[in-house]
Formats: sequence, structure tokens, C-alpha cells
Amino acid sequence: MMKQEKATVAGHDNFQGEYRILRLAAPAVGSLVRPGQFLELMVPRLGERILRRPFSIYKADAQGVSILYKTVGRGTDAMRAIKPGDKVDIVGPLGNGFPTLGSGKVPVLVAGGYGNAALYLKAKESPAKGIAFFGGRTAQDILCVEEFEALGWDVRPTTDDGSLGTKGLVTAAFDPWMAEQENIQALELFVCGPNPMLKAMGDRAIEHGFTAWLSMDKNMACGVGACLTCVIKRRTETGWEWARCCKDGPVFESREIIWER
Amino acid sequence: MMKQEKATVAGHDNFQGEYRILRLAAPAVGSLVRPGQFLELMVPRLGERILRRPFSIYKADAQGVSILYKTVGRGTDAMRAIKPGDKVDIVGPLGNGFPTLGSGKVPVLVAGGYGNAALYLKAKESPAKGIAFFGGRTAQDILCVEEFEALGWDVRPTTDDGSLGTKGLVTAAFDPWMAEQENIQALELFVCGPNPMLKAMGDRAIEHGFTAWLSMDKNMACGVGACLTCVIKRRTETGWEWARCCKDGPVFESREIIWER
Amino acid sequence: MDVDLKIRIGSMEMKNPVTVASGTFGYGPEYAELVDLNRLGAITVKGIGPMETLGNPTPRTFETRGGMLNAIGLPGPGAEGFIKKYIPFLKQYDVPVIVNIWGKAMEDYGTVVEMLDGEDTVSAYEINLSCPNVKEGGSAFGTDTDSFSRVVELVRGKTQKPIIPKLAPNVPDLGKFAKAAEDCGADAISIMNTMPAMAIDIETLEPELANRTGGLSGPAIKPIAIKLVWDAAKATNLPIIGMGGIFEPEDAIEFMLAGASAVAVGTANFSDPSTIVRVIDGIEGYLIKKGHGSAADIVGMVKA
Amino acid sequence: MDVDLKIRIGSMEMKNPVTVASGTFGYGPEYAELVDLNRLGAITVKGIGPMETLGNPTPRTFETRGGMLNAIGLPGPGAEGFIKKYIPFLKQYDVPVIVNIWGKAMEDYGTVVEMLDGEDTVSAYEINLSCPNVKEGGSAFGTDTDSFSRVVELVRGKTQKPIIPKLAPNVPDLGKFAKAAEDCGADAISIMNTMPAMAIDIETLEPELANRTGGLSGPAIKPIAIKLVWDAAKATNLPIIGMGGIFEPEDAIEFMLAGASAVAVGTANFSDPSTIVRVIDGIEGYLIKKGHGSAADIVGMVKA
Ligand SMILES: Cc1cc2nc3c(=O)[nH]c(=O)nc-3n(C[C@H](O)[C@H](O)[C@H](O)COP(=O)(O)OP(=O)(O)OC[C@H]3O[C@@H](n4cnc5c(N)ncnc54)[C@H](O)[C@@H]3O)c2cc1C
Ligand SMILES: Cc1cc2nc3c(=O)[nH]c(=O)nc-3n(C[C@H](O)[C@H](O)[C@H](O)COP(=O)(O)OP(=O)(O)OC[C@H]3O[C@@H](n4cnc5c(N)ncnc54)[C@H](O)[C@@H]3O)c2cc1C
Ligand SMILES: Cc1cc2nc3c(=O)[nH]c(=O)nc-3n(C[C@H](O)[C@H](O)[C@H](O)COP(=O)(O)O)c2cc1C
Ligand SMILES: Cc1cc2nc3c(=O)[nH]c(=O)nc-3n(C[C@H](O)[C@H](O)[C@H](O)COP(=O)(O)O)c2cc1C
Ligand code: FES
Ligand code: FES
Repeated sequence: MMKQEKATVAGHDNFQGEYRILRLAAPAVGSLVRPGQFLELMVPRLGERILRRPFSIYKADAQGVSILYKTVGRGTDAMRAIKPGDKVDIVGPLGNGFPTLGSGKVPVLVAGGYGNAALYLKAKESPAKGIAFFGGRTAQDILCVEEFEALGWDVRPTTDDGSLGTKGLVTAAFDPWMAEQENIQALELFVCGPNPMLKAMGDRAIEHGFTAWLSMDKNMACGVGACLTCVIKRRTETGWEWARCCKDGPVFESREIIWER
Repeated sequence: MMKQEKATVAGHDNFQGEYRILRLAAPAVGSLVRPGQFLELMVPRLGERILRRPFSIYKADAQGVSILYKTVGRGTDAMRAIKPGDKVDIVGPLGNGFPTLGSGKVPVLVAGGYGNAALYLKAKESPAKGIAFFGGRTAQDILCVEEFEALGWDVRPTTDDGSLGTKGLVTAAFDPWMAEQENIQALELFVCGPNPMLKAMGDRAIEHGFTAWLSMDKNMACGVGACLTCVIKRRTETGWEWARCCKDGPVFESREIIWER
Repeated sequence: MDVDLKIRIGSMEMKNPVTVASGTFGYGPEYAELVDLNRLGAITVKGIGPMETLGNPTPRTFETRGGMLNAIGLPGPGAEGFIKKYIPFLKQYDVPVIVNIWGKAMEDYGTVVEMLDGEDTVSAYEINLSCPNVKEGGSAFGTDTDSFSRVVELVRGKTQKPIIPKLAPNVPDLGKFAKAAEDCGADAISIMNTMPAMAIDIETLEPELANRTGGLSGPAIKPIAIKLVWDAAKATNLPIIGMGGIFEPEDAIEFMLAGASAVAVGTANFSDPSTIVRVIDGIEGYLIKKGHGSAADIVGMVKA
Repeated sequence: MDVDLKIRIGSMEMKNPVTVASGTFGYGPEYAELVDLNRLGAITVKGIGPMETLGNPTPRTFETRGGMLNAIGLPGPGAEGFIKKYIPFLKQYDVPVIVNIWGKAMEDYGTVVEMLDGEDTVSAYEINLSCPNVKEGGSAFGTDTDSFSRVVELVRGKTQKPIIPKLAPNVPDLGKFAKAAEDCGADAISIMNTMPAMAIDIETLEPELANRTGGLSGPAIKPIAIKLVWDAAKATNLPIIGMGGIFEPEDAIEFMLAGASAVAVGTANFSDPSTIVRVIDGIEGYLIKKGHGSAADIVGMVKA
């Protein structure tokens, strides 16, 4: 179930590093959210640009939702001007979200960039807590560590410059840890981050026989499954078909995905 | 001489009724202004609309300029969001402005709406002071009365609803006054206001043989004489030619103008 | 005051003049949670070919100033798939369904209609003769009056239901196509499809769309579409379904004044799913304000 | 690092690839206080016909989402008036002057050239075969390859100076016109003129332009123009002057990657008179950043 709602901005602040947090009073959308879902936001005063922008839902409750975002282009730049009290039109919650943890499975979170935000609700909801691998360029890019720790997760940061945790990509921490696991096949990964990270984790899942749920990041236009912009190739018995990241995803199991460039 | 300048907003406040005053630190433009000139302002954050908006220069000095404006559409609506400290791109001063008062002439100002603002510098500069007829819908629409009085002008307001001065159009005060004048031909009118007011004054000037400088209001695109959008028919010896309000005007003597619809 | 919003296109009666533009509203279910489908004058579905098709590689869309490019390229379930997957859903609503059809070869148009014509739920066919995003067929049929007429005649021969050729905008004289549609027995025409267009990423030197070129839609093209509707209205008496950048009720009214009997909301669905309902209500409000008894009254009323 | 910005069109050398779009920059003096004219690659003046003309009634322009409509309608001093009023001014600058010419009848194009050709200050002719705003001639010549070729041949016969037909965008296959221009001895082609368009005031029911229809320009049309340049570049080896919605240096670079050797800044002049200089500097900066030695290097470099 999705809704279109004129949300009232309850707060808009710097969060950490280049990220800002936008808190929206949006009871209709807020009360429907499952972990891993996203919303489509109409950026106010962006007259010349006509499409909504998708953002993962960081937190949600019966009062509303919040998102974490970074300025990367015109839309996210114009978002900086949003003020408490403004009205912001959102459509959500969208997408399938993450499935619940399989019985007997060992949950592992892997995230980079806004992926940390996308995994927070999953981390909270998960009956079992485990290890979370968070990657970023510098310490500034690793979001929400204390929050995940407060939920009972063992957070293992990696940074490109070594300013926090292990130096290197997320795999630099994940691979040695994985090598130590006795029952690799019991692992169930929930991954959200840039495409190379998704692919790296997907490849390992297939090679080592564990489960990896990957939240795919594709440019979107409608966000509801109507326009067929956001498709990825999904394996079928006879070959492949297009699957829409916004509607059929954004979460797919690694074996479903046929990677392109 | 005209300049393009990134002006800094020094102030932006309610002025009176529906009018707001925008004060710009703009030394390059400010120091060049003659009475009756205007500027073209690029409205910030109006992405989908691409043209500048013309505004009469209300006040000007070596520090900058100010304008008075009313919200009538998208551009002037977006202008409401301008904050002190913002940068606003302007081109000006533009147009010919009002000529200096002829020797032995009796100056009369006639204005409606933002015309009051457009005449302020003229009122100030004029060596002789005289009578000013200001028309508006209600008392709220008659701007700057005290200011003109402080400069030594005898202000005669008219309002459609009688809430200030004579009830009726500006002609309701002007016509009886004119009838009393001994040397009508010595009158020299400086008029800025809506088209019907311009035409009414122009007709009287021609009928009674006095001079009337009319500041014409025509939609503009470039503001500098390049696009030929803002033309009006100007009488020539053999017939007529188009004259550009932005460059050849906005001020024309009543006899030059051939009125259309 | 009561106003009559009904519009008739051949045997199809629309309860109001507002439908959706093919390809911007899926097949019906996609927006059903956000939009009360029973409010619509008609539902126009994404283009259906004779067989299942995959469409173009990604990226398939790109946002531009005041518009967007798309090169979706007509992926879809094909006529059989459409009947199986979507007819049961669409049946539930009290809204005529316009199926947008396309083909790679001329015969394909006939084949789709043959496959669909038995379905009562299908109320009319919009014939896509103007898709800029498929190599074969598509646009080529729509920019040459001979092949245009042959396709329309072929479809006319296969069905009693209303047929609505959708015209290509990139021709110097749209009136000829409007006239040809009339001569070949069409019941209405749709104007316009997207405008062929392109964007290039100056950092990577790659076109922004995998298909390289695409079609421009959205507010940017509205003035082009209004002009084409006005041109066509002078050339034919057929009802016109006008579209291209309708984002506000005022836009829809502008199309009707220019000569459109009905309008379609396209790209605006992505931007604001409430557009369709706002447009329907806005047209009604305008008719009341201006003292008109029916939507048909304002069609072509522009003083020009 | 030194980059070579020079571009050559026939015998005309431009010190950089940036000119202005005819009709958006007057005849030179209008922007001279705001823009250092000596920086320009060339000045393209407003359309000049054989005789003084009045153009269309007002309103002549109207702003739309991401663009504007104009139906100025080619008022101007005529060839003789132009020589008297503007040549003395233009002579002062070290910038080639491209005179945009037009005619109501085919012969008019020849007449203008005969009248202007003795002036050394006139460096080249841009042949307007695509003005949507005049009844006779204009667009009609630009949408039919036969009359297009006849006009170009006629002009070719009258002058040794470079001639640059300006193409109409509302044709299904621009390549044919590009090819025809080449075959008739043109030195370059300009792409694109405005797109035929219209807007209606829904309160008064009047078209927003007195001429009823006009031409759409500005950012809205840029993706259409890029596509047309790309099409034409495949069909001809002639240099292309690309225009349509260039507001930022990145837009100009996009045109060059698509295949334009030079570009023209049009509607953006109204919006921001500093655009031309920013575009020239921006192209230079891009070439340096990307390690190119000359502007010509990036022409048509799109990976498509
Ligand atoms: C399901 C989903 C969830 C997302 N969640 C978040 C989130 O929680 N926080 C957050 O900050 N961002 C998130 N994003 C990315 C966000 O949508 C983009 O950053 C935003 O749309 C960019 O808009 P813009 O107008 O600022 O950039 P544009 O001007 O459109 O583009 C600027 C640059 O960003 C790139 N870009 C645009 N869209 C995307 C995209 N979807 N993915 C990667 N690059 C893109 C462009 O290619 C370009 O290089 C999410 C994207 C998706 C698809
Ligand atoms: C030389 C000159 C000086 C001006 N000085 C002032 C001034 O000092 N203060 C002030 O408030 N306004 C002034 N104006 C009018 C001002 O330019 C318009 O109000 C403004 O451009 C409207 O922009 P918009 O985007 O808000 O309206 P739009 O959305 O463009 O239009 C909204 C409505 O306003 C009308 N409109 C647009 N432009 C004009 C115009 N030029 N004249 C009359 N109606 C118009 C439209 O037809 C429409 O009905 C001046 C105009 C000119 C030509
Ligand atoms: C994403 C997308 C997909 C489209 N798919 C189709 C299609 O399958 N068949 C068709 O005839 N038109 C298709 N169109 C064109 C629209 O139906 C419409 O003619 C065009 O977008 C102009 O209207 P708009 O500006 O309101 O979107 C598509 C447009 C878009 C944006
Ligand atoms: C106000 C105006 C007047 C124009 N006059 C002419 C003209 O006289 N001759 C001509 O060939 N093109 C004329 N054009 C078209 C432009 O030269 C250019 O082809 C078109 O505007 C697209 O570029 P742009 O989007 O950068 O403005 C005119 C355009 C505008 C906006
Ligand atoms: S974004 Fe439209 S189908 Fe996914
Ligand atoms: S507004 Fe362009 S000539 Fe006056």
C-alpha cells in the first residue's frame, strides 16, 4: 500500500559529514513502512526539473518518516533550502523492502553511503543481531554507528583512508571475517550501497552459497512501476526478464540478478 | 550606459498595501540612473521561467537602487522569497527616462500603481515643484504621498472607492484642476501608470495643447532593444514606425504615440 | 449548476474528457493505489505489440529542463500476455480501456487487433505510428502519409471499435495526416507523441540514453503540441485527443480551446499522481465559472 | 597550455566557435555596452530582407515553461537601411559579421545578397529558410527539399562569401536537407530555428501572440536541437552551427560533441547577457581540462 501525502517538515538539519536529515510529519506514509522501502519526494521550488527524487526511508513511525541525503546534483541541492514548516509532497512507501530473516540464519548487514540509512529499520526489526560492515571514504562517511551499536549490532567500519576501522573497501573487513565462519551457508546478508559493493557481495554469496539481499540503486522516473525506467535483468527459467527496481525491487536476491556493465 | 551587476540584497520589506520594497547594493547601476529609467531583474530560483522582469527604479544613489513591486504572477511571486544577503542579477539602468522640465513649464506628475515609484526621482530632480495626481483603487494603492510632499509637491490623491482624496479615476481630480488653469499650454505632464491612464492623459495633452511625457508599459523580453518585443507605433512624417519601449522609451511624448486596442 | 463532461469517440463514451498518455500509467494497476481509476474518462495502456518484447537497454530516461527524454522502447507482455495479466484487473472498473498498439511490420498492427478484438474490456485502439524509440516501424509509419494511411486502413478492416491513430510531431504539415486519418475511417486522432531528442553527458561523452536518442515529453513541449492540435483541428472534423506537457488543469483547458475534445495526462503522472483528478475537477470548475453546459462547448473555442 | 579555439567556415575565420543566434542580439549595438563584441567568434544579426519591413503586431513574445514563444515576424531596416545604419558601427570591431537573410519570394534572397555583397564588413550569409512567423516564404522553403535547394543554389550564384542555410526543425528527416545544402554548394548549415508553437490565454480565449502562432526557443528545445545536429552530422561533412537553448557552457559543449563546429547563443542573451563570454571561456576550460589542443578536436566526439 502506498500513499501520496503532503508532509510537513518537522526538522531539517546537518546530520554528519555531507549528509543532512529531513524529518517529515507524514502519518499516512509513516504508518505503512517496512524496512528497506523508499519514498519519492517532489523537491520544492525546482521548477525546471519535473521528476521526483527517490530516498530510502531511514526511520518511520505513525507520526512520519525521516530520510538522510547528500547533495549530488540539482535536486538534492535545491532540497537544502527546505525549512521546517514547509510542505513537501511525498509518495510512499515504495518497493518490496527486505524480507524477514530466514529461520536459523545469521544476519549480516553491509552498507555504504546512504545504505546505512536504508538498513536502520532492518537492523532494528531483525530478531537476531549480528555483524554490520559499513564502508565509506572517510570516517565522515560512516553514518549511524552508535545507533546500530545501541540496537545490539557489532559494527565493523572500513574507510578508504583508514580514518576509521579497517583501511580499504568493505571487503577488506568482510573477507577475513567470512573466512573464519564455520557455517558460511547460514549467513544472510542485507546489503545497500553503491553498485560495486552490491556486486562484490552478490558474487561472494553465489561463490560461497549464502544468501544476499541486495537493494539495487537505479535511476527512477515514476517510482511506482509504470514507466519501466528502472529495470534490471532478472534471471528466469528460460533466460531473463526485466524487473523494475522500484516495484519488483529494490531488493533482489543475488542469484536473481544478471549484472550489466 | 548600462551595466550588468550581481547586486546584494540590502533589504526586502513590506512597503504598503500589496507593495514590497527591494533595496539592492548595486554601485555600478546605482550611479548611472536618471529619473524614469528601469532595470531588468533576474528572479532567483525561477528555474522554469527564463526571462528577466522589468521594474522602475524608485530610488538610486552611488550605493545602489531600490524598487517597489507588487505580486501579479509567477515571477513577482518568487521574488517574495528574496532575502537580505542574497545575490540578485540586474541589468540597468535602462530606457531613456524623463526629459528635464522645459523652461517656463509647469510640472505636473500623474501616476497610478507603481507609477508613483517611477516618478519619485523625477519629483526629486525637478527644479520646480508642482502638483501630483495619484490614482489608485483604495488608499492602500496610493504610494509615497508623504515623500512627495516632503519634496515640496502638492499631492492630490484619487481612489476608486473614495477611501482617500477624490472618489474616481485620476481624471476626476485632474480635469477640474485643469479647467482652472490659465495657461494650459505651459503644463508639462510626467505620467506613469496603467495604459488607460496614459491614454487619458495623452488625449488631453493633444486636445488642450500641453506636453505629456508618458512612460509606456509593454511586456518585455530583452529590455535592451535587441528582440523587438516591446514595440509601440510611433508617428513619423510619412506614417508610422515601431519604437521600442525598452530602448527608445519607455518615455514618449503623447503626440508620438499611435494607440492600439 | 450541472455540467456535462461526457465525450464520445465513436462508440466509446468517456465520462469526462481526461485519459492518460500511453506509457505513463502502466497497464492500470500501477497507480491504482494512488488514483481512483473510476474517476478517469478512459485508461490508455502502455503500447501492446503482437508478442512479448523486451524494449531498450538502460538508461531509458533522462530529465531535461522542463521535460524528460525516454527511450523505453516498447517492452511489454504482448497481446496474449496483456489479456492474461491485465484484463481481469481492468474489468473491475467502470472505465473504457484504450489499448495503444504498435508493430514492427505493418501486418503486426492487424495481428494485435485480431488478438485483442474479442475482449469486451478493450474499448478502443490507439495506433502508435510515431514512437521515436523503435528502429523498425514506429515513427517511420507516422511521417509518411502513404504508409500512415495503409496502417490505418489495415486496422480499420479488422475492428468495429473506435481507432485512434497517434500522430508524429516531427512533420511540417500535420494537417495532411489528420485528413488522411479521417479519409481512412479513423474515429479520432491523438496528438502528440514525444519529440525526437537527445542528450549527451559531456564528461563520459556517452549519450544519456542507452538507445542514444529518445523522445522529449513534459511541459517543455506543450506549446508545440497546442500548435499541432490547432493545425489538425483546422484540417479535420475528427475528435482530437490532445497531450503533451499537461501538468495543470489550465493546460488541459488550453488544449481543448485549441481543438482537442479530450486530453491525456502523461509525464505529469510521474511528477504528481494527483494530476489526473485535479485536471478533471479543474475542467469542471472552469466550465461552471464560464457558464458552459458541457465540455464539448469549449472545444476549439480559441479566437484565432 | 594553449588551446586553439579557431574555427573556419569557408573563407570566414572565427576566433572561437561562438556566435549569437539571429534575432536575439539585434544588429550589434544593442548589447555592446554589456558584452565585449571583440570577444565573439562572429556576430550574427537579425534577419535582413530586401526592403524595410514592419513585422508582426504585438504581443510578439510569450514566456513558457523552460522557453519562450516569439512571433516578431522579421521587422527590419532592409538591406539598404542595414548598410546605412549598422555597417559603420560593425566596422569598428574585429569580428566577422554573419548577415541572416530572408525573403518573401524566392528572388528576394538573391536581391538581398546583391545589395549586401559589396560590403567587406559582411563576412557570410545565414539563409533563413525556416522562420515560422512569416506567411510567405520562410518555413515553406525550409520544409521542402526542392524549394530549399533552389534558394540555396540561387544564393550560391550571387556570392563568393560563405553561405549557411538555416534549417527548419519540423521535418522528419533533417539529413536530407543537410545533404541538399552540401550538394548546392553551401559552406555550413545552421541548426535549428525555433519550433512552431502556440499558447492560448484561457481567460480571454485569445492566442498569447498577436500572430496566433510563433516559434519556441530556449532550454525547452535543447534536446530536440542536439538530436537534429547529430542527425545532420551523419548526413553531411559541412560544418554545423548548432543552437537551441544554449544557456551554459556545458550546453555548447554538448552541441559540439553532437557534431557542431560552432554554436550560437540565442534566447540566453535576454536572460543573461554574460552568457556568450561565459560560454567561450567555458569551452576553453573544458578543452584544457580534457587535454585537447583545439576546439575542432571535440566536434562530433560523442560515443554514439
Ligand atoms: C531506491 C533509491 C534509494 C535512494 N536513497 C537515497 C538516500 O537515502 N539518500 C541519498 O542521499 N540518496 C539516495 N538515493 C539517490 C538519490 O535518489 C539521488 O542522489 C538523487 O536522485 C539525485 O538527485 P539530484 O537532482 O540531486 O541529482 P541529479 O542532478 O539528477 O544527478 C546528479 C548526479 O547524481 C547521479 N544520480 C542521480 N540519480 C542517481 C541515483 N539514483 N543513483 C546514483 N546516482 C544518481 C547522476 O547520474 C549525476 O551524476 C536513492 C536512490 C534510489 C534509486
Ligand atoms: C518599464 C516597466 C517598468 C515596470 N515597473 C514596475 C514597478 O516598478 N513595479 C512593479 O510592481 N511592476 C513594474 N512593472 C511591471 C512588472 O514588470 C510586471 O508586474 C512583472 O513583469 C510581472 O511578472 P510576473 O512573472 O509576476 O507575472 P507574469 O506571470 O509574467 O504575468 C502575470 C500577469 O501580469 C501581467 N504582466 C506581465 N508583465 C506585465 C507588464 N509589463 N505590464 C503589465 N502587466 C504585466 C501578465 O499579462 C499577467 O496577467 C514594470 C513594467 C515595465 C515594462
Ligand atoms: C516513459 C514514457 C513512455 C511512453 N510510452 C509510450 C507508448 O508505449 N506508446 C505511445 O504511443 N506513447 C508513449 N509515450 C508518449 C506519451 O503517451 C505522450 O504521447 C507523450 O509523453 C507526450 O505527453 P506528456 O508530455 O504529457 O508526457 C510515452 C511517454 C513516456 C514519457
Ligand atoms: C526573439 C527572437 C527573434 C528571432 N529572430 C530570428 C531571425 O530574424 N532570423 C532567424 O533566422 N532566426 C531568428 N530567431 C531564431 C534564433 O536565431 C534561434 O534559431 C532560436 O531562437 C533557437 O535558439 P535559442 O533557443 O538559443 O534562442 C529568433 C529567435 C528569437 C527568440
Ligand atoms: S521508476 Fe518507473 S517503473 Fe520504476
Ligand atoms: S524588450 Fe527587447 S526590444 Fe524591448
